[in-house]
Amino acid sequence: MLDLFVQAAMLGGLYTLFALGQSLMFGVMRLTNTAHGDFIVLAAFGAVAGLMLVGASGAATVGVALALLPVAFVFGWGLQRFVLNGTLGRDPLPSLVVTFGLAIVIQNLLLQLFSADPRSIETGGFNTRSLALPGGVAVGALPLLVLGVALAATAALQWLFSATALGRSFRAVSDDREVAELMGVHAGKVYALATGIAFVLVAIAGVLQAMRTTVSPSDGPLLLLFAFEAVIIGGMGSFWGTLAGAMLLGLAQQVGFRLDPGWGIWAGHLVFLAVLVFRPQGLFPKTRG
Amino acid sequence: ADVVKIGYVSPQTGPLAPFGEADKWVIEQMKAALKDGIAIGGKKYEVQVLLKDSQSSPNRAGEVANDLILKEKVALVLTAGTPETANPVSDACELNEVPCISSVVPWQPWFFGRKGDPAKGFNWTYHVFWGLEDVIANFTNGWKSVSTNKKVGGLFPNDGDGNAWGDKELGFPKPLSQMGFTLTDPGRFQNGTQDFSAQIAKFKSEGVEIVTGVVIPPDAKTFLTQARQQGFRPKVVTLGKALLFPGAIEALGDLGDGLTTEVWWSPSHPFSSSLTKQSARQLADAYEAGTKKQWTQPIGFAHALFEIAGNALSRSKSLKNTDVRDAIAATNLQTVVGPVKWGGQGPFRNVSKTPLVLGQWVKGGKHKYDLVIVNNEAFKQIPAGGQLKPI
Amino acid sequence: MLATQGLQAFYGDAQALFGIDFTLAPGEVVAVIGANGAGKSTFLKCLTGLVKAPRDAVRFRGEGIGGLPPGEIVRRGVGMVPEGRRLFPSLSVEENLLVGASARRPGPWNLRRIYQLFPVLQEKRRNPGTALSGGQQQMVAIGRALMANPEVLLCDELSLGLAPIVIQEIYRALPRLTQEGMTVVIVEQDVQTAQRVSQRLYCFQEGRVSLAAASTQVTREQVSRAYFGV
Amino acid sequence: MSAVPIPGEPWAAASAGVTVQRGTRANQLALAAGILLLLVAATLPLWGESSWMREFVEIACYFVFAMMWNLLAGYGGMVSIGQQAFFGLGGYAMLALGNFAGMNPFVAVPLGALAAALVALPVSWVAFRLQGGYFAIGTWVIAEVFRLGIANIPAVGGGSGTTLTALRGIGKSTRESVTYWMALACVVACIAGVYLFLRSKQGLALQAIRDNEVAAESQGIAVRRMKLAVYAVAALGAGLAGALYFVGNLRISPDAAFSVNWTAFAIFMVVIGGIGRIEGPIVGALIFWALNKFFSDWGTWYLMGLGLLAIVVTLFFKKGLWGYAQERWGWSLFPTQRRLVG
Amino acid sequence: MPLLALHDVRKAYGALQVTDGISLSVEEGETLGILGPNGAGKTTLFNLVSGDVRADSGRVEYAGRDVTALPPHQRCRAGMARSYQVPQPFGAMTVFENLVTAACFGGRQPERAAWETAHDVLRETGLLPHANRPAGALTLLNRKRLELARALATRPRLLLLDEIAGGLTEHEAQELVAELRRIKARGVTMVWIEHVVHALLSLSDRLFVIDFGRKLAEGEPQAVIADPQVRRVYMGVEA
Ligand SMILES: Nc1ncnc2c1ncn2[C@@H]1O[C@H](COP(=O)(O)OP(=O)(O)OP(=O)(O)O)[C@@H](O)[C@H]1O
Ligand SMILES: Nc1ncnc2c1ncn2[C@@H]1O[C@H](COP(=O)(O)OP(=O)(O)OP(=O)(O)O)[C@@H](O)[C@H]1O
Ligand SMILES: [Mg+2]
Ligand SMILES: [Mg+2]
Repeated sequence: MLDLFVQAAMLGGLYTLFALGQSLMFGVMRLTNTAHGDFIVLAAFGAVAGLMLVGASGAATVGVALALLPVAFVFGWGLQRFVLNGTLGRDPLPSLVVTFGLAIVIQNLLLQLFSADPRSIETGGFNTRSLALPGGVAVGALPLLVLGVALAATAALQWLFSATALGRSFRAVSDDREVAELMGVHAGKVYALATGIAFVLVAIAGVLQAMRTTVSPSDGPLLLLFAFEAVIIGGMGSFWGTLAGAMLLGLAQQVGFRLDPGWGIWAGHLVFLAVLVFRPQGLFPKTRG
Repeated sequence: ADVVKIGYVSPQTGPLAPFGEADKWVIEQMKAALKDGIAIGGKKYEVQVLLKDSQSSPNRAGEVANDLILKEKVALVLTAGTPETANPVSDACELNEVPCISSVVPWQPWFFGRKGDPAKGFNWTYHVFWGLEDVIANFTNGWKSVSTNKKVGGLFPNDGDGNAWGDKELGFPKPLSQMGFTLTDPGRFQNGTQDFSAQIAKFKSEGVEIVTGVVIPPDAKTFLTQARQQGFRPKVVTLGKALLFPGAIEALGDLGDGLTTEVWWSPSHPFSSSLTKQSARQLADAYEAGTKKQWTQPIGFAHALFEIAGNALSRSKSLKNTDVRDAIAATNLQTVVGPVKWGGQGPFRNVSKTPLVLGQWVKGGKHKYDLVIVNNEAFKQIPAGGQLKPI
Repeated sequence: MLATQGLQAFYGDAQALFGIDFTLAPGEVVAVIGANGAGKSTFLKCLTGLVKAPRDAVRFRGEGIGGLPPGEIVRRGVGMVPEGRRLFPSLSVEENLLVGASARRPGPWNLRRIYQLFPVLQEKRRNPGTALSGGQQQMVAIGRALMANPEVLLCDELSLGLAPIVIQEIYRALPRLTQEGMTVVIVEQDVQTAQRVSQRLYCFQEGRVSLAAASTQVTREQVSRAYFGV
Repeated sequence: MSAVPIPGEPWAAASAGVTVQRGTRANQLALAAGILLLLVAATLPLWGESSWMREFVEIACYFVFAMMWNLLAGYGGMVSIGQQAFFGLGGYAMLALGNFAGMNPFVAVPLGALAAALVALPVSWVAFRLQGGYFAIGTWVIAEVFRLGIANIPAVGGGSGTTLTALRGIGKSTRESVTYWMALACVVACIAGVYLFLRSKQGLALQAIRDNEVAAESQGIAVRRMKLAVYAVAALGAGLAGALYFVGNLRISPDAAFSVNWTAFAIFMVVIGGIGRIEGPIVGALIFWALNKFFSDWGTWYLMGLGLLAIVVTLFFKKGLWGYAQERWGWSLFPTQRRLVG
Repeated sequence: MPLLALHDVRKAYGALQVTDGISLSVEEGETLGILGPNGAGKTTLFNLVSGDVRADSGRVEYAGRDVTALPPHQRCRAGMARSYQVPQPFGAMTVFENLVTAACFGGRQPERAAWETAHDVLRETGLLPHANRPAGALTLLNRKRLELARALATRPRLLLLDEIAGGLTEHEAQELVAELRRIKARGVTMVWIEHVVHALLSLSDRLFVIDFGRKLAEGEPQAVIADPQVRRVYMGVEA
């Protein structure tokens, strides 16, 4: 029982990381980014490629991961500025199509460059280290790190978007771009900044994913769905909600897996649909009025 | 000159791509070997090989097979690499009445997965590979050679292979219990599962010491890592599919050491090609020299498929479908994967079995890990390179 | 201080403005009137960069600002209350107002003063903008524009949908604004109100200026002729 | 609502004989050409090669599916990424009827489509709680639920899928011709059905809903029922495409049948051709077919090109290639608008 | 029997009681003007009548039937039409098609008859020159005009108008009142929310003033306008 909850929290932490970037782009910018999972995979391959260049070692992994963050930021910034900005609007279709297209491009580009072999990032044994809890439960050090990073990232984002001028101008732009510009907010830059931040999270998620398991070019869509589910279960515009959504998804899957491994992910989907039916606004939507 | 076309379908891209990785190289080699053409019914034909990518998708596999048959009008189709590719291609051939030779799928998923009727067999499709009975025999032979509590945990995904391996009648459960092993099977899981703690918890509570199954490489890594994290350390891990390819083992890092898997072909197999006369060792060396990559098991089978095709075509009376089919059915050939001969009753009318042994990945010299044959009880001619060591 | 010369504007191929000459002196209130579709809103949009105009057709303090991005124009001191309010629905009232201050121009206007001007907004400061009544939304829109401390405030159809008491209050606030040195352009349908609160008056007709005069001097006939053509 | 009488009298029409233009010369010519083409096409099995028929069947499946997606998203405003749910269900229903009930697979095709439409009714109850991007992703998850559900049913082969054995007794050329004619009939029925529907009063309601749901409801349109009808019809069409596809392909597996790629390709076709117009999927399907025919051997590069093409068209030709042509030259083969003349 | 009757209708958004027990009735053929400060709950009242928003409690009766639970489209088909304060056109359809839609569905007419209705309404409301333009390209005021036109095209028995005179020039407002008078003359019942008081006065048979979701005053227009309470909360001193 304890093991169930511990493992659910670990899985939830991972899904939180997958979901935060999505929450930012989807929940706040209304951008349906169907390439999200593929960007995570791309980031992971970025780290893999980096390690191929400098040679694998524990220190190199940390170094490459840190170096990847600014690269991801610039990448996201540019992507939004030069591609995605052209797709925004009331109609979800353009962003959907463009990101779908990007997903296909990324998957096949990675396949071309790296072949379909699964890759992973060497952690120098860190990924198999664990802490023994009372009751015979062991907690992996890496999942614990993932959970910690997820909590920190959630807190940071929530603060950024609800308590700072940046967050405010950001939401203003997503509501009515023209008027926001009239107020002196530079919409294009605000979006680019947000996507840059989202991509930093994507990079973190990608690196940790590749440490934890293997990544291969076709992994993206699965990661995407989990991310979306966490975001929607949690409710729009609230990052704590996303965290809670990810935890709930993790728990639902864990319970499902234990009943029968074939139905674990299915159970997660069902919880997601149930939330939609009974609370379409999500569990913790940003309180409005 | 007249041209005879041979179609070849395999997963070049997608998650199953390692299975098709060697095909391009093999086909290049074949082009050279067959550059003088083949005489069919007393007439010389130039040989053209058309390689199509199934993209690891059964849909796509069926589509390209149909293209090959209807548009390119190939004389026969070859296909290899998991039920996801071989089954739809075989089905398309059966329906369009074009001969087909398939491989790299244990014969049960190939035959029963296609809803074959053992009483009738198939008319157009022929298969060359081993079966689950062989893999079970090899795995258990290996396990018996180390001391364990004989408690086995099974990881069978919900795909063509997993369903066959885990099948109550045809798969692992029955023979294992007959041999005194207890199997813990938590159930079919989806490929790409992010989390195996449910299985690990179950294995731990059942005191499992041997883990087996047939999983895709990423899942193997996820499972092994989480098992280590959660303090589960089985003595033997013998997995099909996931551990076939050196790339996958390297991706496992230190966890790759000591894992065991089935070996269907290796450089130490005492066979040689009827076409190029290369021994298995020479073939593998040529591959490594040509591609700068470590050898993989599908090389031998891709090569053998062409051996069979070439041999059958040269014996065929004409290019008529039925003649080619009859020639295939009458094959009796020593290939680089062993002797190939169809015949017999039931499924065996369409299935020719090849030998199978057990291998273990050990830290190597030239390559990061080498696959060493550790149990050859099932086929003594293949020399063993060592003893199975518990992890 | 703000002037246009021969300003033309287009929506795609359709021309909406045909050579508008317009001037604005510091501290005045100028009203723009005209039948609907005459081009009043388009004119204001040209002044704030929402509709593209040639650089030198619009001059603010001697510099050409036509076609600059709207944000740049606000930063130079031209603010606008857009037609139809257009609040940010996912922001609270207070956040709506704060976004108005994004241009970061120094000046007397801040949250406290806006709430003094429209006390009802303080009560609803945590409500999202969309959950306000039409009139309340208009107040937020005005407050939001003031938060930028503009030198020139452009108001499109300020009184639309407001209760008479609120309109009076808003127009009573105008002189206060101008006393503090703000210059105001209002687009107004109600000619009498326009005449009363403004010093000068432009009447638009089908994209052209059909009348420009001091508000106190125009007669009813002049206005109705300017409205509908001779 | 018969309890409340409608006042007819105060609103008696003052004008009679209002002229409304609904078609153009070009579109009548196109119609004639289309019928001619259809006649030629119908005789293809008598003189054509079997590979042509097969190719047509394949592209017909893609096309019907894309057309239905266009109806749903382009006209109904419901952008779904989950239409593969009905594609797969149509295929599986056809297979079950053929393999287990011993039905002739060709008869099972329309029944499979019907089954998909029936499933759409309860599914809509969940899906319609969502809008915009939520709807898109929600429908995807629903499709995944079906995929995982079917993957756990051993009778249809679980995750590894199964083979349509019912066709094994039918001769090759009969099978090919019948499949071809069915595909042709589906394409024609699909185009004609959608066109006539959009020209009708109901088409007007559909466009109104797309533009503004609240206002549509208050103008007397039963929004929910209309959306449900469109959703069910789109599911029917998707199911039809699925059933037809797997009759041609024989082998079905959950991953193939419920692959998101179906919807992805439909989106590409519709977007490249032009969304919200009947010509869109037609043009898109032709382009898709041509690209597939000439470039698909390029594997990853081909797919990357396809992805880039979709991106470029979305960014630079927002209304698709046909939409561009329509704006530029006023082309319209299937006009649905009503222009008041005089 | 009144055509429309509200019985103690209540609606709250969170803690805010927007409609706080309103009862009112409108006779067939009557024109009721509704006044009230911004945020008083006038639009909300319309939403409750048209069915866009469900009341928390209370009853709405129309033509002798309880319609409280009826969805908006059925109320419209029964002859209730409304215009929105914030125009809600079908933006991608032409103005003509907007009206045809309303006539077809709200007015339950066959297509051809709907064309004629639409044409008549276009002429009557002066939108004829814009007939074939997409509704989304209209100016704000023309959109408001379209709101009225679309409501008329459903051939309503009860017309609910939410601020349609705002932003009109004096002359335009006069034209509008004249048009509404013609409609009224045909026996159509109207409820009109308006801040342009003189326009409202020139047409209404009765005024109803709302403040904080409650009735503040009701009765003969001139008397209501002269009511000191109404002057204080709504008109201000000068009016
Ligand atoms: N976005 C647009 N696209 C195309 N034409 C437009 C657009 N906006 C306005 N127009 C046209 O430009 C002309 C001027 O419109 P504008 O909105 O400036 O008028 P206005 O004087 O503000 O009218 P109103 O009093 O109705 O607000 C009109 O003929 C209008 O149809
Ligand atoms: N969806 C909503 N959620 C929360 N509060 C709302 C909502 N809609 C309206 N309100 C509140 O209800 C009150 C009444 O709004 P309503 O729109 O009915 O006012 P009104 O009388 O029409 O005002 P106006 O004359 O300005 O249009 C306002 O205080 C508003 O803030
Ligand atoms: Mg205007
Ligand atoms: Mg209102």
